[in-house]
Amino acid sequence: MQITILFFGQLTDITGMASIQLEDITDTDALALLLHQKFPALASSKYVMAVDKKVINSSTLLTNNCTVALLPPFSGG
Amino acid sequence: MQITILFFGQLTDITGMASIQLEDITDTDALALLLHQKFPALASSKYVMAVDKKVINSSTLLTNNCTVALLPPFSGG
Amino acid sequence: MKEHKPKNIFVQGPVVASFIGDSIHKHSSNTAIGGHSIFLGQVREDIIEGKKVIAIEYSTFEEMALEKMQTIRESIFEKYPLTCMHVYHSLGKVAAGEISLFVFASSAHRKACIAACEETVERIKAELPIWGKEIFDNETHQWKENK
Amino acid sequence: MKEHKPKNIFVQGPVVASFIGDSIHKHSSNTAIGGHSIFLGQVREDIIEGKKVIAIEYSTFEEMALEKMQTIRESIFEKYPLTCMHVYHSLGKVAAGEISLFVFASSAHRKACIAACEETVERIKAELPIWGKEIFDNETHQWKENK
Repeated sequence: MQITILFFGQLTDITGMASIQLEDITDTDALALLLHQKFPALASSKYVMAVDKKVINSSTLLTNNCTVALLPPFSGG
Repeated sequence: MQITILFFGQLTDITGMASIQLEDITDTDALALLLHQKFPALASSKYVMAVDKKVINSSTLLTNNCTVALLPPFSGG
Repeated sequence: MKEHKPKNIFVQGPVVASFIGDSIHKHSSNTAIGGHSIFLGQVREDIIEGKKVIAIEYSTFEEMALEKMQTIRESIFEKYPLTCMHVYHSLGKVAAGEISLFVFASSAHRKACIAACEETVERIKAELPIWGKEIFDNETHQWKENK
Repeated sequence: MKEHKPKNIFVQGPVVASFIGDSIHKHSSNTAIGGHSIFLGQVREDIIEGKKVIAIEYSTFEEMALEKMQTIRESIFEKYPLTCMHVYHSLGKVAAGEISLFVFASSAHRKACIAACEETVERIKAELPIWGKEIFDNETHQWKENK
């Protein structure tokens, strides 16, 4: 099971990369835990997650080839 | 005592002129009466009067060299 | 007593799009601005009892209109923190599809310019002594009345 | 499932004034239009802790932003009787004084385009995944956050 993680805005200052591929993660809670271990500053950053472009409000199961985006507060316009 | 009367918008269709000079009229009520005699269709037209560019709400005394404008409903923009 | 002569707002004929573009461009030098709100009034080709409006011919009581516009401008600037505001209104004939009113408000943050522009448009339509004569394709006419 | 690919709204670099002028001009052929409401977002040269903002660099999650914009557009057209609406947002670097957002709504009567334009601007700022990085004159940066 392959998952693509995308980072945007100020989060890329923390991760130093725009995306990462990860395997075999059950749900978004598990993913958050793993990312916070890998990039500790993420844990104190404001962001929401979108699974396949839909913003989620509670832990969501991940499926093969899905894309999870970490979205910090928007500042367009 | 000289008074200048200005007509605007649809009122000029009735009067056939943009302005008229009149003499010795006491107040705006007397002026309205006189104008309605001169141009009967004015009596049934919607308009407000402005004396020296200020819209009036009740009969107002006229002074020498003043200007009275008859303003039909506005339609700018 | 006014301290200075009111600003002119009237232009002969339509407000042309390139003038609006130039006007926007000039504001790039004012880097305190964060938002612009623009309203444009365009002459509609209405069909009224089978006759088509091909143009509106605008006239005004100019001195009174400019004084009134000055009053509106002052009260809008007192109410909203604007950087600047520009108003242009056509006189004479403006064909269907052409622009007869251009209101352009700018401010540091968007709320002020949006509210100021809308309020100015409403006040212009309600308070300025301007009249529009709708010219039909059969050469008759009818006087417009603002709602 | 969307029936068609969402319309693109993104332009590289600033929205230039002549493009806005041309865009206005094109609408003269639509004689059902009576009013246009335009909002322009311009990059402010803010001073933050002694540093001057010289530009904002915009980035987006493009696919998601375009889908979201399509949803916003559909709900605005359901709510207001618009003739048309156009939205352009910059990506990449936009210098202070330049324009990064252009929202252009048109309708037969003014109320619809004014309300639609304002609501679209608010929703763009709140809902589109777009990020602005404020570039300072000392080459440091800070990420903008919408209020």
